[in-house]
Amino acid sequence: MKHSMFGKKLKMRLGGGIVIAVILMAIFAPLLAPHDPYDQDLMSRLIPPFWNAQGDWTYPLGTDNFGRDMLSRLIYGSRLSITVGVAAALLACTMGTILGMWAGYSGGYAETAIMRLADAQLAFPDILLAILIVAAVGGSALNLILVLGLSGWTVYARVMYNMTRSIRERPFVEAAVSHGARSAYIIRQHIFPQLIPVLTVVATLQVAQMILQETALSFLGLGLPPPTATWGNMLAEGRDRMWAAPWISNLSGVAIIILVWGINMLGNGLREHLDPNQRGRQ
Amino acid sequence: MFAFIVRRLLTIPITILLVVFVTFIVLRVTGDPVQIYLDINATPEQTALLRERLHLDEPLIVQFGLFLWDVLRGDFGMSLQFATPALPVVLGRLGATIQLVSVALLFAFVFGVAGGIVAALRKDRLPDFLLSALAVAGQSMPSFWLGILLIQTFALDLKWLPTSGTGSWQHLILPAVTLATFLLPNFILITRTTVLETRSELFLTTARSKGASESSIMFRHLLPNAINPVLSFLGLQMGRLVGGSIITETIFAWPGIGSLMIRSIFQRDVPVVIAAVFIVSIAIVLANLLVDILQSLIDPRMRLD
Amino acid sequence: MAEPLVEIRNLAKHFPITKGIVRRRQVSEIRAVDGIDLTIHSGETLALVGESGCGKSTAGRLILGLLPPTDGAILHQGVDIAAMNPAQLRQMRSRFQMIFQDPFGSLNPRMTVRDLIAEPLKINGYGKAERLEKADALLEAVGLGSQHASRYPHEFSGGQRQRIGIARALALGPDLVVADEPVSALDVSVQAQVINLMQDLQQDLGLTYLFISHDLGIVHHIADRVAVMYLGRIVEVATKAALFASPAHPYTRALLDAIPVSRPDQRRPERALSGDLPDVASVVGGCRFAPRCPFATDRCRTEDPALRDLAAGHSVACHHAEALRADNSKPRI
Amino acid sequence: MALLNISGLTTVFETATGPVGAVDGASFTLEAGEVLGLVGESGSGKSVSAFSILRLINPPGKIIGGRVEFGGRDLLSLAPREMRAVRGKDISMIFQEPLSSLNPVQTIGAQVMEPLLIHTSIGKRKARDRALAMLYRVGIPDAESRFDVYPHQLSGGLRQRVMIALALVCEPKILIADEPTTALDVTIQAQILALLKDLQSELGMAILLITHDLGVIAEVADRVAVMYAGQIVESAPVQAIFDDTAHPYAAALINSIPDRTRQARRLIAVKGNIPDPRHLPPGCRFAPRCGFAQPSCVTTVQKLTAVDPTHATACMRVQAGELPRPIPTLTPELPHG
Repeated sequence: MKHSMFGKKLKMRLGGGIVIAVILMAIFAPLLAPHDPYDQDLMSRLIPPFWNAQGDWTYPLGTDNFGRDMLSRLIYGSRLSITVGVAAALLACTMGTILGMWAGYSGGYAETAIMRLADAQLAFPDILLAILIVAAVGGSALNLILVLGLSGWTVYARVMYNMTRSIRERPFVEAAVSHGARSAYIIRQHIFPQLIPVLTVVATLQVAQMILQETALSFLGLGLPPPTATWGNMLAEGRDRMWAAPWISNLSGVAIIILVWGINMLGNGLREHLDPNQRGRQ
Repeated sequence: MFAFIVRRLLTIPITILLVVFVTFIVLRVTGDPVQIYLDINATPEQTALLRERLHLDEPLIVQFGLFLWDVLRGDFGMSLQFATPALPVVLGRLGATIQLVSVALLFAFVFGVAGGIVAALRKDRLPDFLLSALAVAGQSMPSFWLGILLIQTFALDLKWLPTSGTGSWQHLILPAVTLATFLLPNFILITRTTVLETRSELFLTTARSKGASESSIMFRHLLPNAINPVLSFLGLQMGRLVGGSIITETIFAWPGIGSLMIRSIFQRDVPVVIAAVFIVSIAIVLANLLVDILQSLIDPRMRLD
Repeated sequence: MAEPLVEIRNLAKHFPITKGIVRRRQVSEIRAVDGIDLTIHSGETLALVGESGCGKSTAGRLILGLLPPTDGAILHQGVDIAAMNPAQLRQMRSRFQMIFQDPFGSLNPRMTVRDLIAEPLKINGYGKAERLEKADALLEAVGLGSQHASRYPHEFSGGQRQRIGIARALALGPDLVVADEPVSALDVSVQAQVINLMQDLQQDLGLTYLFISHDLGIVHHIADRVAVMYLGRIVEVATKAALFASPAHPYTRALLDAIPVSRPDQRRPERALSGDLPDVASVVGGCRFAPRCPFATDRCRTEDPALRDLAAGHSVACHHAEALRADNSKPRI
Repeated sequence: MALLNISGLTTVFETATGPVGAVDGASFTLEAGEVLGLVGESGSGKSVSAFSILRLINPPGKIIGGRVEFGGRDLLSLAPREMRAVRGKDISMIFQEPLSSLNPVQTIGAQVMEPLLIHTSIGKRKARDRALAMLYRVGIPDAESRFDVYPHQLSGGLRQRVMIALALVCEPKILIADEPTTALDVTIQAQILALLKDLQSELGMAILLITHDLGVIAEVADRVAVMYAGQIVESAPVQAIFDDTAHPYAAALINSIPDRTRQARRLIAVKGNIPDPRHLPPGCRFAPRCGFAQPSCVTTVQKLTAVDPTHATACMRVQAGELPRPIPTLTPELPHG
């Protein structure tokens, strides 16, 4: 196949680069942030970023309504956004993979029950379930992770169910049975390893989804309670001042879009890389 | 074909039952309903009404039975904020939501499929990269932020369109565009994938060997075979579309079920919340049935038992 | 004749077809294998031939205990595996092994050749050192040097992959090897290599083969005896010589006639069997081949012929077998 | 003047590591009304040659050289529109997998009508009548009631008949049949081959029959071209290929078929494997597997040359008279890795 400048390699490099940069930023937040993200200074409220005429290099990206440094809040905010997104995706992934493999491998009543439940959840928007639960129990990081994880499992369950069923029918699984292998061995040795690449792609893309869902909940006032710095909270807080101080919502929006775009590009590039149809021709 | 539709219709009650069950569990298990759904200032009458309404003295299973019975009769109770039966309140908002969702869906489907085809035909070249990158950017955009930006630009700066509310077709544009971006990027990407997969099918070579023109191959042979996975995806994404309309309606103060639901949650108007969840679920299930019927009309293999 | 290694009695496998709106009930069934009797003798190669959908692969899987039968007994040296529970069956599995048709799909693409060949040993609890030693020896035995052991299946050609599959099937030292179309996915010039290898191994190790194939040319080369299947039934069993020289069932004759000639000077006039392979689910009363059979009579359409002995070692399921057999000297159909 | 004259046809597939040759300078002719068998194993380039004639090679494949002369024109230099006018009208094609080569969401009737609607100006009603007549002609029982069924509702044999009907409905001069019976059962294969021969004598078209099966060749071909690793190594009338074999590869292919008239304990296997198209031997491509190869065979590029008016071989040892015809059978070797 002709080598292309605009193929999957570019997607993976761009996406991977962004993701690594943001993760490094989250890890080294205390070293990078010029101020304490929770330090309120009512004397320096709503200072615009440096490119604005009233800008001030003490606060390169300006300050918010309480005079907190935007740059520091953005840097610290990446920590919770990433943690919630990754943990929720992992929870959904674990749950969905186990249930999907179970349904696909054993068939019978387990299959009917699990897949019918997944179908039913289709009729129940993820975000609605999250809204109902968070409205009832309140928003904490743990609650958000649990709620987003529980509502996101169906994606994995459906993918893993279909894959398990098709792998189960492949001759090399039959060969293992003919050698006397038990189900546990077949799942461990022959089925699960084949699922990992697809799992990686779906999980990557879902981290992006989870980060967006967290911001959506924050927007509705159901996210982590203030003054916690998450990108979703900052975006929601900026909404009320979008006329007077547009940089608050715009900067956090740009931060979200860059990270989520990077994750999505990485996921799409990975998917194309792992697509057996395309790989076979190389 | 008929049996297929009937069987699909018969799965609806099972789905609805599960939805009602989940709603019930969420509402009861997450704490004392009275404390959760009424705030501290609740009057004793309100508390008593709620207690009676929820049959809180009965065992949980009996509570569920009574709950289910009320739901099946369409009796969701009196709305606490409007002091009228909850179901008509919700149904009164249905039209606005359907209007918003269908316009957004049409917009997303047409442009998404068109964009996906262009990206597939120019695979690994600049148009493909730009379309894919844009689609992914759309997927990565917090939709309410997009809504805010649209209001900022088209309503506040340019003053071309109203900021929110309803009334004319101009009111519909910004919410519909915002909601459409929930699905448009996915449609581009999924169409691109299925067109690429279908492009290597042998029956296209057959068509070419008959002397068919490229446009006839695209519209008579490729698209009818590539569109079904896009429709399947649409069925799977119905929930996200409704979730999106909750947020969109809140931003633009669109008088649909979504904004009603959020408001009712904060007002702790439980009957309205349950009625809205119920109606939304039925709508999603029916939309999925519609997608299935559409698919089996396109692909005769789907009509099999 | 050597003693029976496997005896199959009245073996059947029916797959249900369900229908219905609310409760799915069984409306009919696909009788993939519908009451067959067959004996495989120790050390022989028995070929099971037929066209797609005739049930030959299902029969092979039933004999290996990979599918539970609907009815009947499968006696491996007198022990009925059809009556065993899964744990008992696992204990038996090392005695009968399978060579698969698809040399691409039957090898897990993520395992090295050494791990693939050693897998049956690992499953059956052999130690690591012994596994590796045996895997290398097996690689040599199938003509692939042990220098290939740490490579992955996709680095090999179809013929080499089939050698890997054969080595894996032999790892546990089975008595019976069921080979399901083992060369039909291979190129002609490579088929001969694999067939020769299978014959050498049979001689060296005293293996018994159940050779499932649609290719009568290869069957004629490798088989000692041949059983012909049509729509879930065995219609004729005979020694190779008897079957090819004087087929007694009209379907066997049609099959033999349909093989393309091996040289252009042997071309014969039109003699194609008419009709399509019927749907297995549509079987009604009478002989299953009757709708396509040029010799069918009213009796054939109403009375299902049983498999009966025609001569020593030659059984056939046809009411008119004697007449047909006498007719073999005349031009066909 | 031959009906179809192919010379120097060269097709490559672009890969990340550069172009890989699939067909390398293939030349052959197809006379009006004959059956030319193009025989070879997988990767020999026989199907790619067939697809190249109608320019149906999809990227990353690319025809980079040669001429395909038909009716006084070089098909390879026609404008796309002119090429489309040839496809399905003058030259048609059928494929190995009848299920995947039919559009699953169109009725078979519509698919058989399509070439008529493309190439003629008869109305839909007349096209329907002709398509129906063609379906009956190819032996679809009760074609009237099957006109509106979909491909998945037919058996494999009937599907291939539908493919034949849609290929022949415009009565082309040439039918290219790419492994038309490989996916079918042996009794159905015999029916389809008989049908093709019938239709040929009735409609008078020439058939280019691509197959890996020498039995099919022996059954229906008039002339044969044998391909190996992208090149034609021998071409001759069908009887001469079997009786007067002039290339060691063709001989090996013939010998590896189990012959029912000759009982041998061992089959005569060709050692080794088909070469990787990325690492082809520099001289004769069969030399590494050939029992008669000399050191010069490995290094010398060999050309298809006529040794008789109707018989050509690419083996320089046969051309030089160093090997007898037919090529003798070598004693079987021990199994070889």
